[in-house]
Amino acid sequence: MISSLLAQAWTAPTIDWHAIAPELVLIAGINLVLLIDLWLDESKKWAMATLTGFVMLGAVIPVVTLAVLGGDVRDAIFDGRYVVDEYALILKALFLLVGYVVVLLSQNELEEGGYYQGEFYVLMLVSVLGMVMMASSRDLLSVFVALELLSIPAYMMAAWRKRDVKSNEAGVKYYLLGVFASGVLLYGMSFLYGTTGSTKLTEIGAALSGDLTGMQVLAVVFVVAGFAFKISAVPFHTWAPDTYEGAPTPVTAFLSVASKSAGFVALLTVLYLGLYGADEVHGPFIWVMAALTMTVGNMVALRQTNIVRMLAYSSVSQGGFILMPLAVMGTGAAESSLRAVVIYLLIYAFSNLGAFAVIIAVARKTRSGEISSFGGLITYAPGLGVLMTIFLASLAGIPPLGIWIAKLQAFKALIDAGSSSAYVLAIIAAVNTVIAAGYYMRVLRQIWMSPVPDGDTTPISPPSSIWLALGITAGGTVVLGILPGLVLRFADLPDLTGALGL
Amino acid sequence: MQTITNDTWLLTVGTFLPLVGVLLMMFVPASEEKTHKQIGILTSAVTAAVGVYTLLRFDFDQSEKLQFFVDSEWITVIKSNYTIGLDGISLPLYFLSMVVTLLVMIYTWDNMPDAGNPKSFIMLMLVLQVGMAGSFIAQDLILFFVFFEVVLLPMYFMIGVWGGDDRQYASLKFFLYTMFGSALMLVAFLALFFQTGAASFSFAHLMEAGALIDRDVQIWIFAGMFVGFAVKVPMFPFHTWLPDAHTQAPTQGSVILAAILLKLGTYGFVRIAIPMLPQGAKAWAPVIGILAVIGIIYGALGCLAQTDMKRLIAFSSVAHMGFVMLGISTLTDFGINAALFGMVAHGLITGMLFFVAGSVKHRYHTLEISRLSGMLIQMPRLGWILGFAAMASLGLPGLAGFWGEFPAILSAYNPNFGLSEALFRTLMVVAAIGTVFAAAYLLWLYQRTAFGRPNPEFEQGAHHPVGAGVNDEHHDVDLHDVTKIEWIAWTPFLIAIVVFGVYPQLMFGVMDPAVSLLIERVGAGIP
Amino acid sequence: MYAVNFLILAAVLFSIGVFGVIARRNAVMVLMSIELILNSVNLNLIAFAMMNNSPEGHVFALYVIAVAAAEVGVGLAMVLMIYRNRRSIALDELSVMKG
Amino acid sequence: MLGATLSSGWFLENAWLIPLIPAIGFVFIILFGKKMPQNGSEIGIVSIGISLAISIGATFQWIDRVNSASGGSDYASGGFFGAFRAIFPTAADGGYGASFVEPVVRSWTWWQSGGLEFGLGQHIDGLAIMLLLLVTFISFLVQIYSTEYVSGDRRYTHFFASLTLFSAGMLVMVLAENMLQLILGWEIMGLCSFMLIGHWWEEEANSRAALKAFFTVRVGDVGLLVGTAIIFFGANDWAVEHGSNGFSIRGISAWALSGEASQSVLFWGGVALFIASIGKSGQFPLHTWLPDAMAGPTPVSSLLHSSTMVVAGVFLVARLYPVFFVGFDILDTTVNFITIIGGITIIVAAALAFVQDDIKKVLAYSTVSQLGYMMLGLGVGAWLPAVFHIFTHAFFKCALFLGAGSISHSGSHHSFDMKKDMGGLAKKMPITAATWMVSTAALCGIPFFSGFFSKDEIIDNASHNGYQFFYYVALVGAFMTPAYMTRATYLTFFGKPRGAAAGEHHDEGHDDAHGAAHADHDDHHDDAHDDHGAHDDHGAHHGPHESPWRITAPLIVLSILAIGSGYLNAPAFGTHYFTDWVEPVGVEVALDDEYGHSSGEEESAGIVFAAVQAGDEEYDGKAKGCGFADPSEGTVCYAPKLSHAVFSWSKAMPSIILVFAGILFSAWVCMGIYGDRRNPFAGLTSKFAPARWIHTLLVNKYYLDHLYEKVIVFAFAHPIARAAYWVNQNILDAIVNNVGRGGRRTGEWVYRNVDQRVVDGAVNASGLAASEGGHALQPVQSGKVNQYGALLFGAATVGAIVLILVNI
Repeated sequence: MISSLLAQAWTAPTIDWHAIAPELVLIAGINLVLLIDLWLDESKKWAMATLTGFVMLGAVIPVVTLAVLGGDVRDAIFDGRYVVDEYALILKALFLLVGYVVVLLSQNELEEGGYYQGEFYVLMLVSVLGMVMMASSRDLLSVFVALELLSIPAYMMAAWRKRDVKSNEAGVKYYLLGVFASGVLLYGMSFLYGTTGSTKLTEIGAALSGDLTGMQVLAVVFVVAGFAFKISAVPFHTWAPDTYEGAPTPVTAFLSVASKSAGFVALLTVLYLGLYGADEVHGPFIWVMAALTMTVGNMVALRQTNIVRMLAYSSVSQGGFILMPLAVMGTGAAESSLRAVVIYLLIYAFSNLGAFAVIIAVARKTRSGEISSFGGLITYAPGLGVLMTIFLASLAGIPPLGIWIAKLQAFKALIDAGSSSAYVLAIIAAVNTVIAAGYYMRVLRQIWMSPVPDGDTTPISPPSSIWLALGITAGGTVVLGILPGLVLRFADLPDLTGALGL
Repeated sequence: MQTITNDTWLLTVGTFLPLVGVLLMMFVPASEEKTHKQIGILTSAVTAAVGVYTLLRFDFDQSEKLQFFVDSEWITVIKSNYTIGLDGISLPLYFLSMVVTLLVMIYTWDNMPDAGNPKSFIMLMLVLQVGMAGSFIAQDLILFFVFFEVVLLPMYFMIGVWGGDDRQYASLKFFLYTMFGSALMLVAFLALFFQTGAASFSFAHLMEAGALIDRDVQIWIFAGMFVGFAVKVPMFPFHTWLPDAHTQAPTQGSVILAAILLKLGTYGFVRIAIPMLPQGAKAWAPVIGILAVIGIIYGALGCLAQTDMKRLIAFSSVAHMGFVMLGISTLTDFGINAALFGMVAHGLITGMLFFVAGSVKHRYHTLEISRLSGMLIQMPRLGWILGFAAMASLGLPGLAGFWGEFPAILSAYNPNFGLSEALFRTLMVVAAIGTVFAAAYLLWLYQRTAFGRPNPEFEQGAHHPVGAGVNDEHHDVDLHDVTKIEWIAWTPFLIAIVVFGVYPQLMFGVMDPAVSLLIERVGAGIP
Repeated sequence: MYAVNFLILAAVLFSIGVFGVIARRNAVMVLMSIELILNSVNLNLIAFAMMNNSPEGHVFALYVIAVAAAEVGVGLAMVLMIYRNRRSIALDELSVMKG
Repeated sequence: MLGATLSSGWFLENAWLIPLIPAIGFVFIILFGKKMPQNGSEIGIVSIGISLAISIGATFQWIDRVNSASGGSDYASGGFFGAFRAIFPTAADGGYGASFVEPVVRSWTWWQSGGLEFGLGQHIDGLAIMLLLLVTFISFLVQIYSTEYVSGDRRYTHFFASLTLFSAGMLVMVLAENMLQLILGWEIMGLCSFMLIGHWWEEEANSRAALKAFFTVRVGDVGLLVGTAIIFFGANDWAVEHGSNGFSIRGISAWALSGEASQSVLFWGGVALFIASIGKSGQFPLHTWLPDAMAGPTPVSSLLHSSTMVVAGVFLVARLYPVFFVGFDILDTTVNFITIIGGITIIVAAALAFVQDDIKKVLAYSTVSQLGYMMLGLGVGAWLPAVFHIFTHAFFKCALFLGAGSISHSGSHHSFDMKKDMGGLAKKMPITAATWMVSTAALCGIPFFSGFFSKDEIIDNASHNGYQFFYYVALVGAFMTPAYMTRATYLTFFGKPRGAAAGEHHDEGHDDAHGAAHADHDDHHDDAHDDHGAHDDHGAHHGPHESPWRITAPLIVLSILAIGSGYLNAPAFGTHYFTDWVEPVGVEVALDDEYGHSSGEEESAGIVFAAVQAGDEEYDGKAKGCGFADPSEGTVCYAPKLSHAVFSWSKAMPSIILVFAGILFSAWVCMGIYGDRRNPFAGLTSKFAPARWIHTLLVNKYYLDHLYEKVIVFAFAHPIARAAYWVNQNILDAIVNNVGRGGRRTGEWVYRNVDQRVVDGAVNASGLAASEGGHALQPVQSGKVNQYGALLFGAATVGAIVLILVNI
């Protein structure tokens, strides 16, 4: 038998190094940061942030080159289980950019908190790596690995303030539930694999059509539920508020934007490539989740007095809006739904990060997370006040600010589907936009119309890094709002949809 | 729709020019209040100048065509273009918005609301101007929606920051109400888009394709738009935000609100809902008519119940917009002409009334009708202006108000497209009775505020008005008559009211061709 | 011998695990339960791999084992951390934040 | 076209200047009045003067035109002198049934909307000419009068501005070419009446009176708007087809008589329009504002009551007569809406006039009752007499009011209270007294005074056209009018001087007046205002004396006209100039083939004349012709063919007798009540017992006085009249007031309960519900990991089970 082994000529798989360059850059960066961190003494730790930032940007370069030169789809690698196409690239770019902004945000937080900066940035890079991989994964296995890769560091980052009870609690809750969820997810995946005989999504998709067996339905539901946890869709959202509130604010920003987006990306990929045949299973399931998510998220957000917690719930309800198009992906609106989700993810990232950036900047002065602490902000920090107005207005979906176009797309997908259930969902969403406006306006009211709580009106001077973050996010929010064409172009995805033969 | 592509830059410049001012002001520290006011006035003046130039360049012989037409790509993916144009229907409102903004700016010069901070105040007004002007030139549904919404936030802040005591409640109410309306409106827009084959959002296309949608669908889509626009107008059941918003808003806010913002709703009906969904419009016309007339009577009753001058004027808006909607609901070119005229007239007159109310508040620190009297003795000019505006508002022939009111009533006698004559004639009579109510509450107001002897508590130099309400900052009462700035800001209003009243052709001439064309279209859409 | 038996066994394990997660208040016990769940998944994967004799199942199972190890590592670290801060690892005391 | 044979002239063609000039004058007064030496009054007088001149010119040219139409156009027409020559020779032979005189119509496009074109222009025919002359003339006199009367008033300039605009408004309405223009003038007048009645607005009662006037009229205006709409849409198609439109006066008239008009449309249109007239002309149910309007300065009252404001309603009916003629089917019924209202008004108002102490109120009620006559006249088909009555009434009523003003100005120290402050003024103020007498005589309808010729014609025609009942009503009125006028005259000029008339200042009197005024909202205290108004420079005031010339001059002129104007149309003397010049002849008028081509400038009203075919058919009872038979093909009618009762003294007798009866009876009673009869037989009685008995009998006037006073007069004067007055004050008036108050109540109720609770409440509630929902959901967020896990897994499994069940 050994002879037979020897007899077999072994040909190494051809690897498209260019295609996986971003991942490679990140990996290299991770190791670099880790090593340098060993030698660097505490006083110079600040350099870590800069270095991480450069790593992130460095990883963007190959993404860009791929987008420009690459042109055709590169699915030769790992026989189509790991694909680099426009869809993947735009999302990779997004994740890297978000990562960069979060680095900018966390820099001073960590410095002043005297936390373990080196480790933190390493973990963050790892998590981002997971996300970047997620964008390309086309196989249950790689999806799972990417998911864990981005989650596990996130668990730790959530609990980063070791001495702080809240932070611990946040970490533990996130961790336990996260692991539990991925257990459920895996269980579903195992059935999926078992009933279709493959872990490659396209093959699953091919096999999974027509009438489904009970086992397949169970599988589909568990898989969707598993991802639903990541995107904190009601009723799988319970961890989100506690974790968001407990975790350090930059981490919260990271979770509420990056890991949420990653969850959506996973869901998208799985749904579109693997489960599109099972739409009458996950269609209703997602419909209910979307409706619940936006409604519950909004209503609870109305009651919040802590701004981070409020934003947490708001991001829950935003998740509902992002889910909305997926509820009708089966009913002929597949393409517009996909586009809607991607656009939403892109723009939502800017606005939400921006909001967090302002919160961080303000909290540096007020040392409080209460909404009331924003009272009279406009009087002593007009810049931050206006920016916050822009971000919240965008989140509320008011033209011409970012998210309006995303919301428009979402509605468009629903109306496009045209089914009565879609219309019902559209009406629910319409009502929810109003409720949402309610609590966003409450913050704005504090900023513009209320007196300064403690007559302290010393102007706020955020560090340059935060200004930079604010600049990026605000710019994105406004520009994408007025000229959505810029990103909408990336959002029509012939490749992915082509794989579906749509 | 025929178009003329000349001076393509004109509308874009005219609309977005205020933003230049905003940018400028960004770099001026808030402390330099005078500079900000100057920039504000300057910007709006230049904008208005562009508006005048637009008037000069506008080809009045072809006012039914879209002029200065631009159609360039904007969001190609959702097939929405940057399509703008100006025709006889939108020209008056477009120009009005510019002029009103300018005059309000001038008024602001020495009537800055108590909250201070002119920098943001003026910036907001300029942004507001962009939204208003934009909504009137937009020829693309999405573009219209965007401008329509742009107006929202600045107004929210104007009310909420510079408003009266109950401002926060009022502003939030205004915001959520409108938000709700526009959300449903958006759904309706999209439904329309897909029902017309998802080809384009441009008005021209939708007008042709929309008529082909089958009736029931049209009715449903119209319902969505109806809510959206009716909230803005506001029509009877949706009106409750208006009195609060108006009462709480600063004078400038009230004026702009009355003069322009409310018109966005009615304009939407005329420009979008009716021509694009003829059958839906026909089905809804009776409902609109009935609600409009209810609004007329109801608003009047509301006025009679008021003890606060400004709130009374606010309620009168409900009644007047009722006349406008009545004219629209007849679906006759005659009625819609009247409605359009009524919009402008109401804008001028009610705007004027709010100006006066603002100045009264500024001098007496109260608007309690029961405490004001003998204004004619203490401030004769202000008193006469109030009288003039009141007379105009109750639809006295020879003043602008009449031409919005009487033709609307007239048109209700025989509505178009076989709408129930019995119903509309009843409406006509009720509406006519409404005019009596108008006379009642306005004269009643005038008699109690302007006539009689001054209230002793407001004798010159009296301190701390007795029984002063909460809203009285206890200033010394100094009752000076109309100031120079006020004259500058008001005279154009007064002149316009008279000129349009004496020679309505000025406006009818511009609107009529466009409206007739529009009705032709509607007629073609109704089997 | 039928592959179904493996699945049934896996299901039983899974259920026990779930019960543990929901019912037990001791953090360590919860971790153990989660391990049960993951192993039930492994059992599934192997069984299926044998059923439609494809290698993917095996590979998947290996990955799951590895990941599980990592997760437990993190988990135990966290449990320790809590224990340091509040001398207890009862989960239902972790409710500083609610509502 | 026919214009060639019909003479015209510059004044006729440009009659539209007549209202324009005062309007411009108004603007000038507002702008520069205060700076002028005379504070703007001169501008008013001059502008009105110019209009007056133009009107006179236009009048002559119109007369000329009429003559030229009725064959007398052989000599060169045009200019005054032609007209002068024209008047007398030709008027005689141009009898009834003369040819139709085309009105001078010009129209400019005012605005167009929805394919309809609305003009602004002039429609000059006899009626218009007559009123133009009247209005400008009287306004002119009133303005001159006012320069003295309100001199030194705080708002002297405003007063003249309003006065001028007021005249302008009336003039606009008079020469209106279409309904819209008519409405325009109508409402401008309403506005000015508001400003003028409320001139002394410091007193709340005045502003209330002003409000009441405007509001009451406005109520009527609903009728105007609705009526215009009805008529417009009724007429428009037909009218456009014939080159006119549904607003044009001529279009409407022609349509109404075309026989193609639907009876019901005409009827309801007529009703609606007449409601407007009721409001404006103070007819029965809505007349209550008119006496209150006395709150205004006296010149205003005189202008308001003689030639403008209140006449507008009558003018409206006269102007659109075809509508009412056909709509109410006037010549074929014995009772109709107009006559009923007119009749009631005559009696009710006259009765009220008996119990007034305020001289201006007596006159006010008499105006109302006279307006009743005019309406009655129109109602019974006596178009011309009614219009003629407008003409004559204007002069004497204006004279009376100015007289009353003169008295209060110089005689009674700014009081109008006959019982308190007047009496015996005849000697003190001879001119005023004389003019008053003359005008009163005219008003009473004493033969050979103008009133007689017009009023008697109305009465006569009432029976002639078969309205017997209203004939009697009119006769009763003819009795009452002199009765109350005599009373007023007696109280004012005869008997013993009282109060201010006796030269004493009794302020308590004023205070009483105040008290009374505040007690009930009927303003008995014009005196108070005249104090505020004109007292300033009359502070030093010595007893009654004759007024200065600026007051007496207009009085004299007017009183002369009060006699003379009647002879323009005195059938008794065979003069019927007025008829020839004013009455549009009801004959068929052939249409030009090419009417459609209206040039917009001239003739945009469109109906153009080819030839005039004179209605030759003899007049017999109910003749053929316009209004009875539909016009033949290609022709239209503009006026119904009306018949005139032929005057005869025998027919006039009843009314004449009643008039004198009224005077004597009233005089007798008045002396009995107010005067003190000096006993001629002083001293005799003591000597001669039977003489004493006789004396006693005589002293007690054969106890007839008792009988008359205590029984008849009391029974008649007090219960009945007071009842009427009570009804007037407490029911009709109350209604008018309560409409406002009630409306406000309802408003408050709706506002509180519907608006604030229900509608608004729903909104707020929904907001609350949302956030409460959030509250309810918070427990889910217990913070317990296990529960979270349970929720997570539970949801997943439930979902799974449901979906499995669904999908298998």
